[in-house]
Amino acid sequence: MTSYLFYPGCSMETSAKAYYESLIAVKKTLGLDLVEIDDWNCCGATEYLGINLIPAYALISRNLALATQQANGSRTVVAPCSACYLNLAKADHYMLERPELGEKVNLALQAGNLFYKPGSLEIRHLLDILINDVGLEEIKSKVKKPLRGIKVAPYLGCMVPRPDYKKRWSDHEHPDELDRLLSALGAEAIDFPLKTHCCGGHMPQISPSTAFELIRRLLHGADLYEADLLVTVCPMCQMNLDAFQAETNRYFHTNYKIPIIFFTQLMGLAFGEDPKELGFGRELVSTEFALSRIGLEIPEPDGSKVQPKRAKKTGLPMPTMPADEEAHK
Amino acid sequence: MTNFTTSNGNKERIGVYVCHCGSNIAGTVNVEEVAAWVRTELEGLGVLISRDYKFMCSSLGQELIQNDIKELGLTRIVVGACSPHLHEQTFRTACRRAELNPYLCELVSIREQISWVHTDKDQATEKSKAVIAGGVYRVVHHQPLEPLHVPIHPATLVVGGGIAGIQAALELADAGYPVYIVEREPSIGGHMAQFDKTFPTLDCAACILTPKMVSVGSHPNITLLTWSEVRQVEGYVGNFTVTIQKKARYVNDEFCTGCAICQEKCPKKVIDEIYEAGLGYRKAIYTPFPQAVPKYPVIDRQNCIYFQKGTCKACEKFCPTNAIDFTQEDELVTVNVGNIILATGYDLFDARRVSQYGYGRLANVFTSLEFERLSNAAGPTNGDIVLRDGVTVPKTVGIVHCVGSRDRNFNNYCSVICCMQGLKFAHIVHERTGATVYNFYIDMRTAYKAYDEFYQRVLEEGTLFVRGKVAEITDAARLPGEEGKLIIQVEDTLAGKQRRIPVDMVILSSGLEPRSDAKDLAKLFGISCSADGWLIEKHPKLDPVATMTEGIFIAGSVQGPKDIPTSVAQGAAAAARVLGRIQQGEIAIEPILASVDAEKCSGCRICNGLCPYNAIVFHDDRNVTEINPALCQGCGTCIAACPAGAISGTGFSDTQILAQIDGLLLLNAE
Amino acid sequence: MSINGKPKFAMYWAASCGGCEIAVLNTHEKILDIDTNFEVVFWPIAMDAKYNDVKAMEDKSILLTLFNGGIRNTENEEVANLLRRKSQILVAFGSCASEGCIPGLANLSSLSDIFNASYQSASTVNPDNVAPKTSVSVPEGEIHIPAMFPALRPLDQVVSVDYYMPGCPPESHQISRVIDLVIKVISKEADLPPIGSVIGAGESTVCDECPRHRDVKTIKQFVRVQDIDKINADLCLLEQGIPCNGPASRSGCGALCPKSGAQCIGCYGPAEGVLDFGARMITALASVIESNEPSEIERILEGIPDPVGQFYRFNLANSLLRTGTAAWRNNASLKE
Amino acid sequence: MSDAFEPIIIGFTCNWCSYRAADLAGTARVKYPANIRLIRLMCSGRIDPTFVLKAFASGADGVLITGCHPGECHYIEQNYKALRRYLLLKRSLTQLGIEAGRVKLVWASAAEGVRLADEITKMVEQVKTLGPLNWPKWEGFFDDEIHSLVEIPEEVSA
Repeated sequence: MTSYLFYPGCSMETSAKAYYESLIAVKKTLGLDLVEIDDWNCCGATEYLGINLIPAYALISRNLALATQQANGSRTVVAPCSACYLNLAKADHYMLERPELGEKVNLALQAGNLFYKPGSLEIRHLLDILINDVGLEEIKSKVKKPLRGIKVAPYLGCMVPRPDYKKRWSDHEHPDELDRLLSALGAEAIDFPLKTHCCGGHMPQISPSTAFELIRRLLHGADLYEADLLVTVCPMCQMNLDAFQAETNRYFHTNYKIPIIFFTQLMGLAFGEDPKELGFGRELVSTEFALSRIGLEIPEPDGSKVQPKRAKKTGLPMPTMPADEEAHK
Repeated sequence: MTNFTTSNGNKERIGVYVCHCGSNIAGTVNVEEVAAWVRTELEGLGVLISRDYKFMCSSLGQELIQNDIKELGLTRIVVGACSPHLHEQTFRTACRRAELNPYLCELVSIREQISWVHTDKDQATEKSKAVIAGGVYRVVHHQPLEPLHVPIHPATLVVGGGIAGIQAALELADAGYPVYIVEREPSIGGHMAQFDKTFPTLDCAACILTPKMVSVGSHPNITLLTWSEVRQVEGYVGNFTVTIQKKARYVNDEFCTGCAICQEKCPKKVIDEIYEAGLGYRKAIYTPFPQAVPKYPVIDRQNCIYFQKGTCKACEKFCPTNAIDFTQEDELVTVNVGNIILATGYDLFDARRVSQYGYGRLANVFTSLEFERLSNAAGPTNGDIVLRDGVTVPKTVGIVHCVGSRDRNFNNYCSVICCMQGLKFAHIVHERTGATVYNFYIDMRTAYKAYDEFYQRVLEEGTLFVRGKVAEITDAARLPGEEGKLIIQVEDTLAGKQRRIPVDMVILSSGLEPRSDAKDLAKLFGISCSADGWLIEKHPKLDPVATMTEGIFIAGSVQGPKDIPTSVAQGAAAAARVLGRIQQGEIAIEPILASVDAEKCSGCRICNGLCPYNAIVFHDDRNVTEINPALCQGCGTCIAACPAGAISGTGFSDTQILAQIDGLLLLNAE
Repeated sequence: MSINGKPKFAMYWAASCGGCEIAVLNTHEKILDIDTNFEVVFWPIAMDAKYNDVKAMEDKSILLTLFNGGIRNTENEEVANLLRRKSQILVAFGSCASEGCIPGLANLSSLSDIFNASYQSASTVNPDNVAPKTSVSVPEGEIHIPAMFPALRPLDQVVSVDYYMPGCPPESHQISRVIDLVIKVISKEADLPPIGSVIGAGESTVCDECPRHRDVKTIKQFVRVQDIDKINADLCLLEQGIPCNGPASRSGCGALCPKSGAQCIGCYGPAEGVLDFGARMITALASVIESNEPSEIERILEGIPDPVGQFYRFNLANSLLRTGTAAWRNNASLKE
Repeated sequence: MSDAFEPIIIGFTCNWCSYRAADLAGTARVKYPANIRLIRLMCSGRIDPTFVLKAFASGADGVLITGCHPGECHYIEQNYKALRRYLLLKRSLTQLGIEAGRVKLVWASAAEGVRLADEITKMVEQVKTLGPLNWPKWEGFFDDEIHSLVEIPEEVSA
């Protein structure tokens, strides 16, 4: 039972309730002790750092200061939301790299007699903990209902793999962590080339047309590879792709219907939890049809859509990738 | 207090010469004042004559020294001039001509290390006095020495059977001297054997390479050790003893006729990662390519069914001359050679490291070596240029230059050959498929003979050149017409806009990298390699094929990225240097050696582990250490380490250095 | 020659601990040979002769003088000059006279530090803060005591020395051999070795006489003898990580310490022709450290917390530097 | 001569790289202070701590030890021994009161003339701040100064 300092972030209570509920369900099964940092505050999401640097970093590192005070033997702060994870990681990284910034922030924190020594905490995303600490073998052993039959587009978004200060992810453009998790759950992860492309972030408020184009590309990519649903690790990505899917369809006269859910919801399903407790139904684009496919044989594609040339077994051999080379050894 | 009377009781008779070097020295150092100061201040040491002269290295300058030696019976000479690396030999020869042992002469640098690097005239003059005083204090303790004459063994070892190694071996063998070639792969030929055409002449690589390979294979003076690796090198210039591991081929080369029936009958097919660059297959028993030299196949133990499961033996059954011999063992062969030429070539940059180009993930992204095999008539597709599915002929092809080169994330240097290679591919694709060809480059480097003309020709053939570094290659279609294609995202710096160019096939013109085991190779042969792994030449401009270690030469892309003509030229150059050595018959080595005084040595063995050349030997019976003068390279580490002060060294003895320190600090003694 | 025809013998002790005197006594019956062959004219510890008696002698009248102890104050220097004038053969007897030995370690401190430590520190009850003065007037008259030099010097830095006998103290079997030699010289059966040479010691270093087995050295750590629970009886101590000065210390003592499981600390001084003992040990130990990584080498070197104590315990005063900067940079006390 | 303190630095170079770097600095006319005086040895492994102690004892204010970069030694690995000796020697010197800044080890390849010149300039500046070491010339150090303070009383010298 390893325990972590848990930073939930605001969206877990509002727009990403499904993420929170499914995380609670999954947490029990995997034996993760997530001790919430008491009196944590908003992390400034993607906007505040762009508006006013020192107050933004002070706001963020207040959470880190609280976490160090409350250290329950663990030095790791877990953030499920990509934006919170990146902001916490940025605060820790730049306070260390630019001592004068660190001093100013700590000066601000003194008002609440708090202090944060940069580098004293490890800041990691939930997916990183599941893959590297819990481990795929452990997750696979907990799967009761393998999700055979559905094709899932794994979508990581841009904040988790980049800038990746501590070099935790396998690649900065095409990381395979989420793919491996999905196949551990029995689902088929499509080879989704846009897995780390931008979802628009806060663009829907500033310039909707730009946001719609970015969202259309992701939906088109998922639809092209016949994904039944798209799985994400970040409340902001989920909201953009789900909430603005209808408007994007109106804007481009398309009719994509791709459910956008959190990877923890799928994990809950695979662990045999009741969909109600996993936040299913909260999404705007219904997952009802997609979920019904779990367990069915995959029908032969009717070929209506243009199939991308997949490498058939015949023809010239593909070069082996480093991951497979390890498997060979 | 070091007293200055030397072994023969009276003072030495010293001549000091301060050179003007035109104005190079005299411009910043008051040479007359220095000469005068030496005459008065250092007279007590035995300085009889102290001159300053315009050009000491000129014949007149040398005659000055010779005459003084004869007339004044000088026993020591100190010259304040340029650098020992330049004219030490000149002044030593002058001394020898005047029957004074050349090692009793000391050249003190007052140009490179004073006049050229200091501006204040007074300081420069003061420092010149001090540095010459250091030289005089030192030279008093010099001992007459004779250079060691070491016979040169006429045989030569060439490591690496690529085009550079082949050229060197042929030059030496044709000159009548024995050559050993050691090649790691089953056949010589190196990377060039994999190519289809060569730029700029579009010669077929095999057509111009195989004749040289055949003459190597049949040359009476060349012993070919393929499927072998050097395990140990001992000795020094003129007398290297090299231990080579000949891996078992499991084919008896007396009986094998090279008919290749065994390769047909062998049931086990494996991807050929080396020769076919992972694009083609070979059998468990194989020769890399039909024109292999030597023609005898080898059995790859990891994949041979007999060696893995103990069954099959198809090759043995069908071999007409039963040349197959599963009982063969690896063999250690020792050869004695006088010189060694390293020509072990390069590794291709691993394009998988550039994840945004998608090699290894996107099927139709190929590397340059893969395309060489694709376009080669003896290749997996018999020369048909097709996509990864082995069927479809591409309509549009994108060729990306500078993959992994001129890139801070990977290799800073330019790999010299990727531009011309990219142009060659463009021509071949155009000629064979009529496809539209895009070349993405940042600078078109076509520097050598007939290279730029080739570039003009490829331009006129209608190749579309986009000047810009490719940002990403993706199969995520975004605009209509992009489905099912590879989209090349690039900023066209000439058109000044971002472009998304859909193509069917991408060829990555990857750069060259040092061999992954370059550092071990350098350690094995006792030479040094740069941080990233290219072997270091004696002088980048004036001595590119020699190394700092006497008797070891380098040729080809082991020294740095280069094209075939330069590799061939370097192969021949290295051979010429070796021939020069062999002709001399012997070589004079600087007599800088260490030796142990058996009386003083207590057998503490502190020094025993300090010599990388194994020159330090411990005699258990006499409890005393001894240094083998033949192996000692004169680094002096053991001299400095000996706790009992029992090891002394010629040329750089303790007394000489300590005296030099006194001399250097003389001026500040008052 | 003395009245009874026997050559004169003298022994004096300057800045030393007296151990050399006891070592002479330690030659057991050999002491009698001295008595039979020599007339002891001046030996402060053994007999009651005064400086004036020595001053009254003719120059060069003493055949053999064994002078132990370094020159620390003006009296030592005075007597050294006196005995040089009066003696034919002046032997720097023992490590103090030859290279400064333990008293020489005081060269690391300045006079003011030494006086503070002796007179003002907790080790002395000195309520009215008396400071040493070279002369003081008392009712009876003016009293003088010798002045301290800023640093201790071995004998040969003050007067010319004929022979050196290393060792702290010199081993008794070596003293006996020297005495026999001098006796033979008197009876013309042998002649003196060249002036300035070292007598009563070997040509090589302690390892030559050490019975322990030695192999190629690869040192991973330095430890103290007491940190090793079981010392290998016949393996070289250095190879067990114990910083032994044997390799650089002159032979002659018969490797007494290494034989009994303790590292050699170098009391027989440097080998023949060596300028700086410490430098030889620094390069010997450092060269065989098995690491090329600076931080790891530093960690291994932590095993030698006191380099000067380890490398210059006996010969700081005779090393190239001879002192620490503290010794002469602020020797204010001499000025007042 | 300006009265500002001009330190004397003794520099030990290795024949294969740092000496050639000094030559290269010359041919490239790269300027650096004249306070340093170089000694050429075959390898940094030849540097005996005795040389460094001798330099300080004979009047040097600083000593700069240079050699090939680790892994690039002409004799393969002898510069590592120079590194080991330097680290132990430095500890001994600091204990003898010689400031750490007076002795330094710098790696310079044959191509790094400019870098060597910078290192020399940095070393000279650093020793300037430390001021003169002026280790005593022991000959005569004890003669006059002491005697003048103490007159030898009659009865001792009679």
